[in-house]
Amino acid sequence: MSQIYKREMVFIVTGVVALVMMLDYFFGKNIPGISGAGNISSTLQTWALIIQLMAIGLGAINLIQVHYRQISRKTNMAVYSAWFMGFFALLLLLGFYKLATGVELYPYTWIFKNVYVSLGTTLYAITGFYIFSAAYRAFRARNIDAAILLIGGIFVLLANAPIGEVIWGGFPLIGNWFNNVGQVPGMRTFTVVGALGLLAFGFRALIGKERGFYSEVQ
Amino acid sequence: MIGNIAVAYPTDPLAIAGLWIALFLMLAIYSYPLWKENPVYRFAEHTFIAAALAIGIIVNLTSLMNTAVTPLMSGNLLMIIPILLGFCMYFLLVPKQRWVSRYPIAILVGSSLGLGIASNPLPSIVNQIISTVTPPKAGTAVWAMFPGAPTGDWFSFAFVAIGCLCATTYFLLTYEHIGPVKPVTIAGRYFIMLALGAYFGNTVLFRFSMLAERGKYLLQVLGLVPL
Amino acid sequence: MGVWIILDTKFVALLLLIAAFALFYGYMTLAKGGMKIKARAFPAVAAISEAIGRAAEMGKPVYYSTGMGQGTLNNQLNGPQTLAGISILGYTTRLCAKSGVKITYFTPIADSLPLVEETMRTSYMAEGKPEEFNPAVAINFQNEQSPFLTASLGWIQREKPAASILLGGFYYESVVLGEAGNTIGAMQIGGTANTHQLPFLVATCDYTLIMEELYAASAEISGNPDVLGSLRGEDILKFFVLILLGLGFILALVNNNSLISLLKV
Amino acid sequence: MSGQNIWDKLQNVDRRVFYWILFVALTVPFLSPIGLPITITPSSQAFYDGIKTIEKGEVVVLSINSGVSAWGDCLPAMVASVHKVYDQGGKLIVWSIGYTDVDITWAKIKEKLPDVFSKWKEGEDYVYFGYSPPQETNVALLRDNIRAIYPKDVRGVATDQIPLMKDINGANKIKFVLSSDTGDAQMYYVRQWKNGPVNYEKTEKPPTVAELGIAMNKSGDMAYFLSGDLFGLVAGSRGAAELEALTGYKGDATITMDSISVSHILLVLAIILTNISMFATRGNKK
Repeated sequence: MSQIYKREMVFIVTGVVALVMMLDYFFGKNIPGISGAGNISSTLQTWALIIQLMAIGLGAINLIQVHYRQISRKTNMAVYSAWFMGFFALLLLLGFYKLATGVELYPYTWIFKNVYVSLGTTLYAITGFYIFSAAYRAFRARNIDAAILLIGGIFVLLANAPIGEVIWGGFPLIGNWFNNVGQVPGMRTFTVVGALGLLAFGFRALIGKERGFYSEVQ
Repeated sequence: MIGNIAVAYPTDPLAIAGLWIALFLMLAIYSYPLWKENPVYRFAEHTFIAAALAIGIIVNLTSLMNTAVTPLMSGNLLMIIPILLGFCMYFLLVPKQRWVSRYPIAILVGSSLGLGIASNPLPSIVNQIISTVTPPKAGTAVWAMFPGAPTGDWFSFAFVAIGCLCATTYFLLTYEHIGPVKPVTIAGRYFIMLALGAYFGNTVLFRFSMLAERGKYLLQVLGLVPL
Repeated sequence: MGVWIILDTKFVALLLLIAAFALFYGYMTLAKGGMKIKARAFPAVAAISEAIGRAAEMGKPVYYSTGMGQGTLNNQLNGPQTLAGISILGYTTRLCAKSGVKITYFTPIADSLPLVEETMRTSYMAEGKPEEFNPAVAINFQNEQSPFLTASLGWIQREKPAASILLGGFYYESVVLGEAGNTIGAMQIGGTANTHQLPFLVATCDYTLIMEELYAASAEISGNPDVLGSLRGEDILKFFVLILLGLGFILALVNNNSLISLLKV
Repeated sequence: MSGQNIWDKLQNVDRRVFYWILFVALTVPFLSPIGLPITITPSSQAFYDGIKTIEKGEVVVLSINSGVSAWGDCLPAMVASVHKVYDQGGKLIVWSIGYTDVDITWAKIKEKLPDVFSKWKEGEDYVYFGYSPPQETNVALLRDNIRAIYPKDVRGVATDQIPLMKDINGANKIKFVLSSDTGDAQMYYVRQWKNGPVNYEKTEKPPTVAELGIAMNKSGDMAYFLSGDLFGLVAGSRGAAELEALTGYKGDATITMDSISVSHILLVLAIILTNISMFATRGNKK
């Protein structure tokens, strides 16, 4: 009996919440109390919003645990984890000061403008390097599939780059046609097949056959 | 020269120091691909993870204050329920009481899955079918292979319709691709490869634009290019 | 709109949704009731046994990874892909145990480790060689993306694996690993449902599983009736889409818009 | 056979050589931008034709769903679009679905448009609400009840006191949504706002959505542009360069195009070379 509220009740709550969302979407304004500001679906969405906002702490605790373990075990990464803890604590204090008083101290602005922005754009762009070296050594037409992919890719590359038009008028014409029409059958089928896959995955999750979400549910 | 709204090079020493430290951090990160993995790279990477997490917490808490705590303080007592559910999430860390955290997750999963399932079929399936079978109107040869085709772009229309037919046949997963269906599925895979080729070309444009901006930043800090 | 239908003009989408749920539920029950539903044969899955044979001949190990997967199992987009990659890992490990080939699994996803260890241990036991499975060697965990990449590249250049298998929720590490395996001449099998990484896997791998094929292949291997049942349901819906597309194309040729106006109800 | 070891040498060239070549190829063109002419693609033209129809006082939402790390690809298009909304006399509501660093991006956009923001008054011509978490449920909530997520703007002024927001609390009063994405948050607006159950009076139409994000979205979203779910698709720095050409305000994207040209040519040569070497070495093995 005691297991009911640990598993079955959870699926019932998930199912009911999902059902309210579907009713709102399809029959929204015709069922009183479902749709519009302040009604059931809006309230549930507000609850979901607040739960998401509070969940950020879980990510923080998990990351701090990982780095604490590095320090306590004195691994070769321990010194970086110590720096992570120190810098994180400093920024959090500056942030709480802003939260409490509404005043953003200059170090807070300076760090975000110069440290966070630079590191973010730099780390995110690092893939450009790997694509270029892989092109030199690995992007080979070893079968018909890869051949079509590379030919299509080259035409789109030379359509996207302004110099393509200077070299030959055909590149923008064919390349832009690939971009506007040529890729549409493949991409459109990914969309349709992906949507059907989501319906199946969602259905299995709603009837409790998808165990990924609740980690421990057997 | 191309007119770009240039921001003047800062005079305040702290701002100039900021520019140079940002450049140092960039070169620290790129020392990994351009040279090899080294302590300076690891230091810069951990700095970013710490800064991103700190921003995340502060911004989420600010939003939480506005949407939940202030309304609760000013009399909207119903707000206590989502806040309590939010705290239940933390029972994930207590193995024996982990089931408590399943209720807030149920609301998150139920609401996002319910919304996704209900709202996906129309734009991602029905509208896609309608668009594929809508004949081109004369004169709208906007992306025609043959610009100015008088009767509308029938070549592209046939290409997309037949392409979708073949590619969807390719994605039949519990039926063998044998007999008359085989050539259709082979053609379907080629349509998919063409799409992945275009996707590859656009991904390269995205990655190189990002890296180009970083190159420009190097020149900007050195004062060779306006900020 | 007819008065008795109280819909906000989305009747066709609702009809499609109800039909989909009915088909999924029907075929899932049939599959559990013993109806034999099989996923079609994928060249990439057949290539796994060929790759293990090659590894045995050359006396070289096998590299296996399920990618970054956003660093956690219960990420809605990547969790299912990582789980699919792990079930195919079980199948691959069993083949390796049978022919005495060493396999090493690389991952930066901490919460997947218990499942991975359990999967690989079961495969070795199924071949009657539990003593050959040493998790300290067979599983290489690094807690972040760049240590994961550095460890993988170092191992690939040192061990020169005969085969490199990249199946799961991949991000930009697909380019790096694809290039590394390719330049040492390893036979590469890739697969993901992240469309943005598919071009790189197709360009660098000999065989690739595309989008839903990854889930179908893992369902076939794990024999999960729920997934196989819902896959058959999806296929029936795809037939329905094919009929609409074919009919619509012919009607468009004769400039008749009746189907389009029907679909816009 | 000397021919064969050239290709082997190409294979064994240290990968860092390629990295240095690429970085130099991307950086040098900024020293003296040439600015080659570019053709306008249909999806950028459609976006421009769309925002040209904004009349005086009509309200547009700019949803910044791309982070600081994607400035190279996303910032120029946002700057050009905000400039055009100002030219048309429109009003602007700005928020973000899921990016905690949106404050820095919005400050950068204002920094890039001094002539606009010296005349525009915050609270009357534009309002900035900032961050909300990255879930589709929040876009559905904003459809009917903006105040549920944004009871006040980033300055702390209550939404009810903001003149621009006097009679606006949902999607029914919005003309366009301009969504700048690295992910697929634009689809949240397509599903929940354009196709969602918005409670409209007869006179109102659901807002239409345009995508201003990264270049990869030109592939992911083209099917939705053709099916009419997106009225415009300005993808990546190339799309932004086209938009800058259309609006006449040359900016960062136009300058970046020269680096794109040089680097793309190098990449195409690289792919051709590695394939020639494959066929060459395969020829010898036979």
